[in-house]
Amino acid sequence: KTLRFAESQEISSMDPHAAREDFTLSLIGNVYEGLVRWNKELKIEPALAESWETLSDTKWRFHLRKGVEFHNGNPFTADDVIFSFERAGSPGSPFAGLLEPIAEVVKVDDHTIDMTLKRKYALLLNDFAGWYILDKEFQESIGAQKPLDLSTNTGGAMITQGIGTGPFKVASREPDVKTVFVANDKWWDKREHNIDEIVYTPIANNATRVAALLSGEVDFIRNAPPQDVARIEATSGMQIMRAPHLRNIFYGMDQQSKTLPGLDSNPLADVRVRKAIYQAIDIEGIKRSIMRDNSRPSAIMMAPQLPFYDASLDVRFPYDVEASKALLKEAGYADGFTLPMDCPAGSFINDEQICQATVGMLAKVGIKAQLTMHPPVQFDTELPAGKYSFYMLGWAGLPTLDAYNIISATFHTPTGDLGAWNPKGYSNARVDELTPQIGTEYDAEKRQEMISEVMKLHRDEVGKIMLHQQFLTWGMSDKVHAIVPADEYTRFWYYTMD
Amino acid sequence: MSQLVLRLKAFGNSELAWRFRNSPPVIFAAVVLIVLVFCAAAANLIAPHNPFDPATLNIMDARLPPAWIDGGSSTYLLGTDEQGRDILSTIFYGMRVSILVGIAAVAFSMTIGVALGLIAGYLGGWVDTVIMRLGDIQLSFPTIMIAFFIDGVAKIVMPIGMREEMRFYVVILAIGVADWVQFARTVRAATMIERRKDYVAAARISEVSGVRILLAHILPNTIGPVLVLATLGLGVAILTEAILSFLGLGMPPSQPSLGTLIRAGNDLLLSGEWWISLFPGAALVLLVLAVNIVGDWLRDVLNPRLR
Amino acid sequence: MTGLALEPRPTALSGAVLDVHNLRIEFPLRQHSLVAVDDVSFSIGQGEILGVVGESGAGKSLTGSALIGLLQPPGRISGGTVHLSGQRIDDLPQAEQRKLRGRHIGAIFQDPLTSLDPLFTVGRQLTETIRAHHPGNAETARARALQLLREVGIADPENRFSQYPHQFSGGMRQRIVIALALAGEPELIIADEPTTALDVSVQAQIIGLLKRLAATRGTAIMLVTHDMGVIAETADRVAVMYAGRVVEIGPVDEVIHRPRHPYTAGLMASIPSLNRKADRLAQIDGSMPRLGSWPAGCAFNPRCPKAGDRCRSELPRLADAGGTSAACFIHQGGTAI
Amino acid sequence: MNAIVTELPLLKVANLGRTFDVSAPFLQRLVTRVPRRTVKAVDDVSFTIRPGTTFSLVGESGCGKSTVARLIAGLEKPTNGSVEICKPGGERVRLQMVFQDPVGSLNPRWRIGQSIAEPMAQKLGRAERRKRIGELLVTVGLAPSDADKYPHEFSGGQRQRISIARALAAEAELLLLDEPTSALDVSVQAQVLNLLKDLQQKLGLTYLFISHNLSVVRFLTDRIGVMYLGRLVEEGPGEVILENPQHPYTRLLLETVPDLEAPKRDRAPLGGDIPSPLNPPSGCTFHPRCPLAMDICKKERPELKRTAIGANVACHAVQG
Amino acid sequence: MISLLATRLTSVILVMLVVSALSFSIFNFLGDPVNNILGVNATLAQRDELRVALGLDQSTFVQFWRFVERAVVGDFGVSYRNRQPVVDLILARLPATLELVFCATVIALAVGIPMGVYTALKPRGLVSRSLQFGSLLGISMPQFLIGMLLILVFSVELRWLSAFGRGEVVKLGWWTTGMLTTSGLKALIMPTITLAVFQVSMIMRLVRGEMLEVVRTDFVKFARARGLSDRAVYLTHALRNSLLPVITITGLQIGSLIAFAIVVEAVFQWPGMGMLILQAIEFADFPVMAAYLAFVGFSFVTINLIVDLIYLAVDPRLRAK
Ligand SMILES: Nc1ncnc2c1ncn2[C@@H]1O[C@H](COP(=O)(O)OP(=O)(O)OP(=O)(O)O)[C@@H](O)[C@H]1O
Ligand SMILES: Nc1ncnc2c1ncn2[C@@H]1O[C@H](COP(=O)(O)OP(=O)(O)OP(=O)(O)O)[C@@H](O)[C@H]1O
Ligand SMILES: [Mg+2]
Ligand SMILES: [Mg+2]
Repeated sequence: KTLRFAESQEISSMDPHAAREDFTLSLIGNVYEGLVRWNKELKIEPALAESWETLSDTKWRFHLRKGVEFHNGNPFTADDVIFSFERAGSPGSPFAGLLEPIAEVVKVDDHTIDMTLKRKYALLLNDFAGWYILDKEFQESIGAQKPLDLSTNTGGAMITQGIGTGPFKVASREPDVKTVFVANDKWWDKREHNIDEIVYTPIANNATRVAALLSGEVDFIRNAPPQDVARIEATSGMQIMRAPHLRNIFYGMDQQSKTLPGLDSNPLADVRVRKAIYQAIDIEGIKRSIMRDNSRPSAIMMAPQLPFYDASLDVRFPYDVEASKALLKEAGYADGFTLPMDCPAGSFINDEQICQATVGMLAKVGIKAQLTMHPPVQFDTELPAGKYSFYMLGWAGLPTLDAYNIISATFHTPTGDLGAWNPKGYSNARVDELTPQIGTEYDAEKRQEMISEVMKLHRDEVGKIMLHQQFLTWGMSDKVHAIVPADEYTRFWYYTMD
Repeated sequence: MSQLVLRLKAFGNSELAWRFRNSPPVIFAAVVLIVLVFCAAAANLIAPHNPFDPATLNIMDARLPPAWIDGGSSTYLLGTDEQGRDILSTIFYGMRVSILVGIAAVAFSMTIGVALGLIAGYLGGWVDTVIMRLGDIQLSFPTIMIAFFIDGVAKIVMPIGMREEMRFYVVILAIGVADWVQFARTVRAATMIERRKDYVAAARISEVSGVRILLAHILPNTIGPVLVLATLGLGVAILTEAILSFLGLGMPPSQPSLGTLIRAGNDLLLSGEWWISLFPGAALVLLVLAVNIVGDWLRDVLNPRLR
Repeated sequence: MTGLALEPRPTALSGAVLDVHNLRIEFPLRQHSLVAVDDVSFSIGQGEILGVVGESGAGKSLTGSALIGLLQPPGRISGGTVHLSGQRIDDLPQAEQRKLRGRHIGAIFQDPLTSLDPLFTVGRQLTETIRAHHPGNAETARARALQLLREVGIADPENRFSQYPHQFSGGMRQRIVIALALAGEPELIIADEPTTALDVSVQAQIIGLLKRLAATRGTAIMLVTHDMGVIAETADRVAVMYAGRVVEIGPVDEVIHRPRHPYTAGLMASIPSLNRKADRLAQIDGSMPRLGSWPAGCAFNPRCPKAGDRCRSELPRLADAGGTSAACFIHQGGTAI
Repeated sequence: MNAIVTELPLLKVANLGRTFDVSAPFLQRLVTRVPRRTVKAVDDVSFTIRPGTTFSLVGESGCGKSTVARLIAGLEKPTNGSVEICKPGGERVRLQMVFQDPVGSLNPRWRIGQSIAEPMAQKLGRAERRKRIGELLVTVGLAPSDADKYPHEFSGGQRQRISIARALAAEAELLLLDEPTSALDVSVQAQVLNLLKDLQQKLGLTYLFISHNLSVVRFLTDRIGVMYLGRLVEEGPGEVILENPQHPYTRLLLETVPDLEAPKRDRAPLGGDIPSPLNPPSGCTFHPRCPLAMDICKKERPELKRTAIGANVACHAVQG
Repeated sequence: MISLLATRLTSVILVMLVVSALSFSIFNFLGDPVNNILGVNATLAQRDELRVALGLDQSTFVQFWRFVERAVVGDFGVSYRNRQPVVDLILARLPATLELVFCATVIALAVGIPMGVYTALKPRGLVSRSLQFGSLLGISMPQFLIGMLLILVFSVELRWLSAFGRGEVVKLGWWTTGMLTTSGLKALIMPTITLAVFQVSMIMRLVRGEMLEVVRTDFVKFARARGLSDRAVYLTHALRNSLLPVITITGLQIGSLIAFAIVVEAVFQWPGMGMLILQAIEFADFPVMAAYLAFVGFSFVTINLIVDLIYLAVDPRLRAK
């Protein structure tokens, strides 16, 4: 059976250590495997490692799966793991940061390794799910011992090929045109899927992509735009599979600067103003009109699908224009103020429309938002550089799938690598204190407590103005039986087709 | 005053007016054009809503179909878009932006092109060479590339809060810069012919200054084809703005042009909310078509070589 | 061939190559139509050169164009007849008229620089014209073309055959144009100002060539020009046109030296002489009225020193004036004043 | 002859030369290594014009007549020689030019009143100016009310009159007339020629008259200069040159003119075409077409020499 | 000939230098590619390291100079986005665009010229008038609208044609062609039409305008006076003279089709040069952008050269030395 699949992005490389970006990792995750993997329920399960144990807080032992073969027939051994560790952790590799907590990896025997950590680290397994193992011998044979170095015109051998242990093999690849995967008959795991071939085509234009699905040229598109969901569902032989996505959309704010551009004060530093903005936003209206019900208004920046989610905290301040006006008045902004607002164009579902709608809603309480739309590449450059005062952002906690990723990147006061996506933003000493502990605490109960505390603080102080959790709306032929995980990964080994 | 009346009368009797009266399609196009321009110019007076005032929008009114379709509301004759803006009003306002951008861009490129063309044609020599090579280089940058460039530069150079307001000028600049070459070439060619004419020599013998010769003598005699080019260029400029919008480089959503509206509507082509893209699209095609028909006719009528 | 029968006749004058009778050319305009040429009659015999002179805009070229059926639309013949070798040609359908062109009537236009297609060799243009009129293969056409080039006095025709128009000088180009006009061996050639664009020294060559053609081939030539000197040297008879009409026609000596019509007389007197230094030139005041604003009566009356009331109301027709024919009342019973 | 010596010339042209650079653009020359190419449009031309007289330049197309006029008018800068225009007191002489093309010499977008007013002194008031325009129009045989019309409303002859009015508006004493009648019908030509003659008599104007029509020249001129390929080949009083041409080129020129009075005469067509001014023949530039050509003509350029009958001739075959 | 080539070569180099210098001067304004390469979770140290490795920390002038130095030996660097040598990337995309532009141009010429001739010779007929109106419509419709409407009708509703891509392609050396397979040809239809609509209209109008003028010239009148058939007069003499400006404009158009194709390629997911530059801009993929712009400059000059050569072949006046 052939599954024809289209999505707006393109796989950036067949080299699993060359790009740390979810779409690519999601697709080539069908070719390569890590020591562990996420299952249907987004729980960690053994993959190339059969089992593991902690010898001490900072020393882990992994028992590797026996009898696993790479696509080229080479056996999978501890040498491959060590090779992959050195390769992905080498300077210049995007994965160097991910493997940074590991001090060294030692081969115990062909199918056992020991890992020494630099410090206690609670999310090692989560991270390992996105670190794929390569065949040492193959990589050496094609001269790709290092992830591609962009500054020199060398390497590049893995643009169109790749050898892993996963359920699918790379059959052919023309970048930006077509990539074909075929099923790996010798896969170590029990084959649940019945797909022989996957043909992936990138189609950037939304309308064209939907047209391709509707015309039957492709069987499956990830991310059917919300406006086309109804049409796809109404088309016979087509279906939409819907699931909540881990990503929460919110407005981030400059809460540190003394003044905002064009003002002689910084209203956003005042929690009452932040709350006023929050309450001025008609999130249900956005959900209905713009998201067409494909969203869930959220109050904390954690999707229910993540571990340690605390439903009791997920309660929004109500939409209330009057309350909002009252808050503004109380804060001394009865006449409102002008607010520079920056949004990415095309990074999140209907980002532009949501921002526009927000401008209208803020206008009703007297805040004149001046909206600028940015191409994502510019947005992603300027935002961390602290150039924006009020901006839209979304965060999912990928690929760690843990609150720690969210908190450390977007809650922590910006210091070095912590709080990188919270420039000039929310700052709370208690949060800063708890963050490293959340990263190292192995005990589940204690983690739950700390995470809940941080989430509550952040919610009550309106660290961000939360909007909603996006839904995944995958459009497909009703012959396809897919699973739609909240992390948006396409795990084809669970798919079947009629 | 009576002078004006006389002139108007003279115009009424002129060949141009006669040929105009005898070309029904052109009359039709001109009427359409006048109506469209009027709707655009008087948008804030005749549009039932003001889509540029965000405070008046209600998201609960979003995506209403045209009034004559089930679910439509008579408040919104042609329906509403995703933000709850009245399509009809948005078209009026958008047309105003499109026409303004078009006219300003053409005026910009015309001014630059005419000035450079005059200088190149009159002075000749290395000045001419430099200007014309500049034109060649300019031509090897497609309009869209130039737009990307100017857009990129503007985003950095402008203070953050100003960017969206300056967008209007950026778009004009991007379209205008790309188009000066054809004006320059036309004017240069005409200037090279005119400057050899004896009336210029006569003026020089009478010790008239070079600047005055250029502006008072040569310019009026080269402007005819320029005006025709400008009319036709207007259509192109409006379309270019629409294409830039499609690529995300046009007018911002807060000041939508017809192009911006179509781009937004483009994503809704499949979803059944056809009115959001169809009406602005039809308005755009109608506008450009009318401009082109009139421009085309002017070109045929004013071309001395065809008479 | 003096005097012309001016009364309408059912058949063409026997022996005349071209016979034009009461030709009228109109431009239909908005409401009314403009008559640009009216009541023009003349004939040309074999080997005869008829000079046509007159002020710019008098209708000389239009008459020529009408004869070869190349009036620029919307201009059209709206009256009169044209007979070529006894056969009426003005009412022929387009396709038939095309067959006449080149084969029976040749044409030479004023500007030799623009009469030739710049993109084709003169040889190609010659052979294509020859083959349009005479069946034959490329070889014979080429031989004929070379012969024609020789005939019009182009040296080294073999080499010149494959050159492009821009490689020739003005005079040579005009000779090639004449060769092209001769390619179909027409009985009549209409030469519309063939020397105006040329220098005096080259002009003499072209005039010589035309004269030789008329003499040796018996071709009838209608020579349109501004230049009285050229007419005096070349033509046998001359027709003087003014405001769309022939005002005087007759043998060249008569017209030049004893003009009957006041316009012709004024025209002759206003030509400065090379041999005598005059103190003042006789001048006709004013200028020819523009098309569409012709005065009532004789079109020349506002400028005519002898004009009388009758001239302002009634249109004089061409009539015998003793030696020439003139359209003037003075010569029709002296009733002018 | 004495008169010439005693009366100072109004215009003095000495060894005037003008070369035009017609070579390819610099870059292309550099790559193809073609040398510069120049045209000697005017070469070593000298003559003088006394006030109140007419000097005519005749010659075939392209021989440099207009260039001489343009050099005198200051529209071109001479490469050699000089142009002196001055009155006895050294005061500058105002000059104006009337051009061949009646269509191109008036700005089609200007009312003719505007065109006429352009060279007038700036200090004139509005009303004064209008009055003067009216007078000038009357002088050239038009009506004052014509000032508000546009050029296209006039015929060719009328336009030439307007050009003359414009020239007079500058109170010019020297008029450069570059083929002012060659685009006109003979009947209109007579009007313009008569006007020019009248004006000269009335206002004492000085003319440089350019024409290729010898009959016209004869009507108007006092002295004639015959040009061939940029050089003056014969110069002298009009009667002398026309009655008794010395230079073979002048003779040929006179012979080829079609003449009303002597029709059907056998004209000996001039052999060969006009040589290209880009590479003119060596020595005497006329030698390839000259019936009297000798060996020396190919090598040596003849100088302008005074002949017995009062003309200056540049020819080896003509005895001084 | 040689001189023409030599002059052109110098202008190629000049244009390419100026174009790339200009492009380098604005790169910094587009955004930082490092984010895209490393992803959101990268550490600050990693970012800085990569920036240094790519030379992005250097001044614009130094970056430009390094680009020129390497470009001289044919090394245009590696694409940040595709991680592939830029030259390979351009070579891989070139065939798609060229085939598209080729087809559109052929159609434009094959349809536009006869239409132009017809409307010029019979300006008042009903057919002519409808053709002229159609041509105006053709230049009044934004391309993306035409493209989407075509997709809507022929892909979604009728399911006849593919909405995206080139279909099956055949490899001939480094060239890939879609013109040898049925699906490839079918895939060409809609993008070609979308691209050609404007071109057809433009060529038609151009030919018409030129023809109208040429048929009034003396040599056409004289050709008719010579007794040539209408066919010879109009289709040989008049048309050939009308085509001179058409050649120039077509040349220029082919050049800017690469640019216009951006829109068509985006709509139809056509893997050509337009898509390439669009993606490069979205990714801040500087090496691709620099090389692409230099390439566009180069192709413009090359096309101009070809146009000049055709001119030389067609117009003998230019051959005179
Ligand atoms: N296509 C046309 N439409 C309107 N009027 C025309 C047209 N062609 C010629 N005429 C007019 O017809 C009249 C006669 O023109 P024609 O060309 O025959 O003059 P001509 O005697 O040959 O003058 P010239 O000596 O200047 O060539 C002129 O007044 C001219 O303006
Ligand atoms: N600006 C210029 N650039 C190059 N060559 C020129 C220029 N002006 C004149 N020439 C050349 O100089 C020569 C003389 O030209 P000029 O116009 O003076 O001739 P002319 O005697 O007035 O001819 P005509 O009788 O045709 O007006 C010609 O060969 C001409 O090509
Ligand atoms: Mg004529
Ligand atoms: Mg001259």
